[in-house]
Amino acid sequence: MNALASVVFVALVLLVATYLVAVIDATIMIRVSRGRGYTGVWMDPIARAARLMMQRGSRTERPDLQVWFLAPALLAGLGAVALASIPVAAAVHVADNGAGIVLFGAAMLQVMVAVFLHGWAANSVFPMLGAFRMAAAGMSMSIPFSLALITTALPAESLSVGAIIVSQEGLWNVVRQPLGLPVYLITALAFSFWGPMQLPDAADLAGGTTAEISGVALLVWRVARIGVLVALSAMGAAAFLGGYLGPVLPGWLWMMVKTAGLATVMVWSGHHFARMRIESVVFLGWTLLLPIALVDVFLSGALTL
Amino acid sequence: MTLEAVLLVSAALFGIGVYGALSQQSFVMIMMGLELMLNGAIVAAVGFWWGTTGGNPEGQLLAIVVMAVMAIEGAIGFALVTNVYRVRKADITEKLRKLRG
Amino acid sequence: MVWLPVVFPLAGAALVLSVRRRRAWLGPVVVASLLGSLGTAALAAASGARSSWSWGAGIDLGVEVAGVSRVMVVLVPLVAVVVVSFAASSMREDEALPRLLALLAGFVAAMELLVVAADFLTLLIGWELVGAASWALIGHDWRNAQAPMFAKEAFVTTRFGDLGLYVAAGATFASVGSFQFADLAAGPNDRWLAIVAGGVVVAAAAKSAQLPFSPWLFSAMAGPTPVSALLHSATMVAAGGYALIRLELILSAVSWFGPLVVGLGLSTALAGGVVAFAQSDLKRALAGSTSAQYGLMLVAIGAGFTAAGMAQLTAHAFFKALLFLGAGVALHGGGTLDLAKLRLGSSLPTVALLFGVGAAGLAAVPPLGAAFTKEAVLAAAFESGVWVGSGVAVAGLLSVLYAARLHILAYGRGPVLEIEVGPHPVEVWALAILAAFTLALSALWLPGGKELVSELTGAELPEGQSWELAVSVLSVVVGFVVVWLLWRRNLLLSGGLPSRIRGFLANWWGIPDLTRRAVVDPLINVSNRLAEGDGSVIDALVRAIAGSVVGVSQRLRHLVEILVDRVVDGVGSGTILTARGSQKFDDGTVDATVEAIGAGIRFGGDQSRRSQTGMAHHYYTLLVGGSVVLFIVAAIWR
Amino acid sequence: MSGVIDLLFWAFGASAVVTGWLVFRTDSMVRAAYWLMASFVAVGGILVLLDAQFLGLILILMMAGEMTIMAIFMVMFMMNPAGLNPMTMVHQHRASIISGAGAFIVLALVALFANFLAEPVPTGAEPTVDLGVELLGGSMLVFETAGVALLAVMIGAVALVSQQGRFGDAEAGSLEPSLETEGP
Repeated sequence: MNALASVVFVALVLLVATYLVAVIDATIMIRVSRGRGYTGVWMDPIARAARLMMQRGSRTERPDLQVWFLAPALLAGLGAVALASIPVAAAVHVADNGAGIVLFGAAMLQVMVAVFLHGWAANSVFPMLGAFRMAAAGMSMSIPFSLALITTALPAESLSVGAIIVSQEGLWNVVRQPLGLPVYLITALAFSFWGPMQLPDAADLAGGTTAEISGVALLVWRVARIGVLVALSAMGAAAFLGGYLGPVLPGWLWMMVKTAGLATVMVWSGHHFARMRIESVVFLGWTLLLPIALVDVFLSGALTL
Repeated sequence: MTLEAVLLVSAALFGIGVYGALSQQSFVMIMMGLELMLNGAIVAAVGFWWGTTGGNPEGQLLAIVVMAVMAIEGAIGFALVTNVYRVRKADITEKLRKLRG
Repeated sequence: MVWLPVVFPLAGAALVLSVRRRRAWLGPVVVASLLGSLGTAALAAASGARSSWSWGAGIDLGVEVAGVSRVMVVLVPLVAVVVVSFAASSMREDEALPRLLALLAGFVAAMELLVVAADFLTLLIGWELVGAASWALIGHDWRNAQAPMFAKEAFVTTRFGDLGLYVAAGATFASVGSFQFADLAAGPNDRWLAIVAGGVVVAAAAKSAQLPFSPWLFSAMAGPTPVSALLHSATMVAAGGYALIRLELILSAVSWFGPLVVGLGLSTALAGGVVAFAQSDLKRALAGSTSAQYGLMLVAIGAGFTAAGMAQLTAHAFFKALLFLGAGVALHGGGTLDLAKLRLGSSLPTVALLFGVGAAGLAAVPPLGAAFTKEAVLAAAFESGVWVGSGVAVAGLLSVLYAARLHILAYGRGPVLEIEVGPHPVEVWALAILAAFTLALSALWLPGGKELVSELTGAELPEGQSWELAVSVLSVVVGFVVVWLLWRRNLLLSGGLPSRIRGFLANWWGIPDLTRRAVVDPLINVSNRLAEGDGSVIDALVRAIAGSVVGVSQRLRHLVEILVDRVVDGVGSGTILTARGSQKFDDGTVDATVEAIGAGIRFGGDQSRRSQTGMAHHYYTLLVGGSVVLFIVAAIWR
Repeated sequence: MSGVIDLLFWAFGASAVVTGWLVFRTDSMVRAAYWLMASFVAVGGILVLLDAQFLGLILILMMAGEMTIMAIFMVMFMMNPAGLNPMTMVHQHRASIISGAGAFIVLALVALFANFLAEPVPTGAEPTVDLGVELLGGSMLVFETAGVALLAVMIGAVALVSQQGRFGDAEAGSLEPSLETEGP
């Protein structure tokens, strides 16, 4: 694909998917709370976005303005880069040559940087605490996350996401590496700071890194966060659920269905589980997920041999 | 993009790293200078691999070794800085002059 | 196949640690793993096999069971099974029993690796693992502050010798481009081979506790008794002798190799014999005898008769393990290792009898197998020269003396004591099995024994003369008579020596003190000085120079003043004007010159001191400047 | 296509150098850490252009974690909670500039005037696959050695910073009698 087309393509996919996830979120929210004031599931995200766009931006004392404004854009860009490494249908991809899965991992680890900078730049207490939380959670989760992902490359004998999908022709990785998907999903929650691991932007910190922003900046930040979630779900679908492989329906539809399924699971977890404490996240990452991920690597390696 | 250009970038990074390592007072900033030097070394190593070895993977291996050195430098550096700070309450080089003659 | 004797004990060690809570399983698990090692070793020895594993380009880890290693690969687990059973029983109260057993199993695994090694790299790996495991075992009782210190001492001493093996491995690689023994054997006989020989001899001397490294064995006594038994009989200490036996064929091409090994061995055999005779601590006396016995083996090896050395090593393994286990029983029963307070013969008659078998082996009383091997060593020594032979005969006499003394003092008749902790039946059985092996070796005297030894070791035994046998028997008789005489006069403990001399001899002829004074203290001093800051040394130098110059100049001025005064007085007051003039000259010129020199030097010193800022960034700047200059010089030079 | 690659290379190269320079020109420790990361990301881009996709991406991946740790350390050691207050901590500035420039000039002269072999990576090669085969094949020993060295470093670092040793407080007896270490 040529450059301009791929940029437009990724942006379009991201926009549509973000909208859909917001709808899912709203649906569940309504199911859970039966709240009043909703303008209907399909209209709600747009209404919320419109409200945010009309808000006035807020300002703290001597923030690092460039970083503060650019961090949401960086987060959105990272979501797009991550999405670009995943084929949506056979041979339809933007940047999956050679080492696509490493590109995805690099983008996701940079998410940690984006969130840290976003919290740090505000020069305010709560955002700073949120930033430190992201660093702690990200550092503890990054190794199990990378291990769970890289394990899917073992049967494919390639680091390209396309090859990983093709290698699942006979058997999906979710069956072949039963430990992989749970570890991946839990760590993915930390990287999209969603649900029980919504620590940097948590309510107990009055919104954490988003405590001091409003208006368009907040809108971009929220959209970008959903974008990261979409990228993580899409990678989960590609690496563990066979991506675009499936009978009857066209490939891209399968990919969408699987991605939406994983996204629903993660969104659902946010409404049904309590938020974890940061200590438990760190503990979980280092003492439980890391050993499980290592076992996953060894078992899958042995199976591949 | 020629080998000379790659090596020039590498030399520039190395030079800046040297400047940083020598001019900074804080231990952590000195470590940043060292990392920048290693950064230049990686560029040079991969550049040589790309331009002069005909694709022999041992060139890339050298870059991986440099990365390992970087990680080692980071880990041991931070451990030493922490320990020095705890024992001597020193965080800049001027406070650590035990070897002065 | 060849790897299995190594793998079994390793697996046993891992298994022991994983079932550490079920204490009843610990002993059986380890013993089973060692039996597995023994069985596979026997199979490997019967079939003879080799194998190798490619580690990287040009670096292969080779293992081989052939020649002498066929005997050794079986001997190690055989002794280890018995000793470890004893350990599992006698240390059953020890909280850290799982660690001890796991380490013992690992120790055996490392030794097996060393034994089957067919190249220097594998040998080094085994060698290092043996050293590390022995460190951990000696320091087993780490809550006792002394044990880690002794472990460190033993480790550092042997470690120093290990460097020799590194040099040897490096020289081998430099010479023939691989680490294989076979390649070295086929390689040229040049100075590289001489370096290899030197390195191997240093390493072997350190491991086998030969002079001047012998005292580390005393430190090793801090470990539990079964550890000592294993360490002295078939593992750690045996490694040195074994390495020499294994490499003798290759290294004997170096002209000084044989004489050097003979000299080392003979001097250690004589010195160690005296130490063993003078010691009043049971385990330390045994340690001295170990050095002496390995010295005898080295004599045989240096004389070119590896078969005699190997036979002696085998016989020694059985009776020395037996003696150490007996010492362990004595420690448990009598609560002490002080030879003045033991005499457990009447209290523990069975153990006393079994210990007696071991002591007889140590004394080489015919018709035991130990006497046969001692005979072979003696013959080998006489082959190498009359003086060497006579020395070995004297060493043999010494061994009779200390063996008989030890038995009488430790397990002689004495008052019947209340034994606090009697030996468990398993322990007595362990002793009995070792005694049985010692006795069984007597079969070597039968016709065909010689051929058997030659066939097993793949080397010839020396042709013994009948008068040599007579010399041996005579020395045994003389030894017993002397001991009996000393015993009658109640001089056996002191050996008839004044206590100061005895203390000196018993402490390895003062070698530990000498080492401390000549090596350790200066090293620590230098390190302390360096730690105080190199500045103080350099400063002192600079200050001393400046100070002395100032001093000299003041002296000079004083002298000049006196001289001038006298002249002035002598000439009289009429020349006061002249005198004043000259004094002015003295003050103005001579003084000024002298002081200027002093000040100049002091200034130089101060200036040079300024470069010693103690701050890293200044040094780094100099470093960068220096590298740039070097680089430019190199570029121009090209 | 090569025009685009050239353009990208110069963009990456310039940003690597400029951000590297900014590391020491900024007055905040956190900014310095992330400028350094930006420099590494640019170098990662250069490596990708040089056909070493895996190395470039793994460099970016590694640095995200390492620089975050560095930023946190900076904030901790500078007693400057957000690392936002301006500060300059520089010594022997002129000598450093001369050293850095000297190092650059020498290396640049080497780069421009030395004769190197010209054997580029053949087209159609798969560097990532080659690297994988090399790491777990011919150069396994090197790779393993690096791994073991890292393990040793981890243990050593933990031993260095652990507050409690087996025999009690790790700092016991290690404190200086006085903090003034001025010599004569």
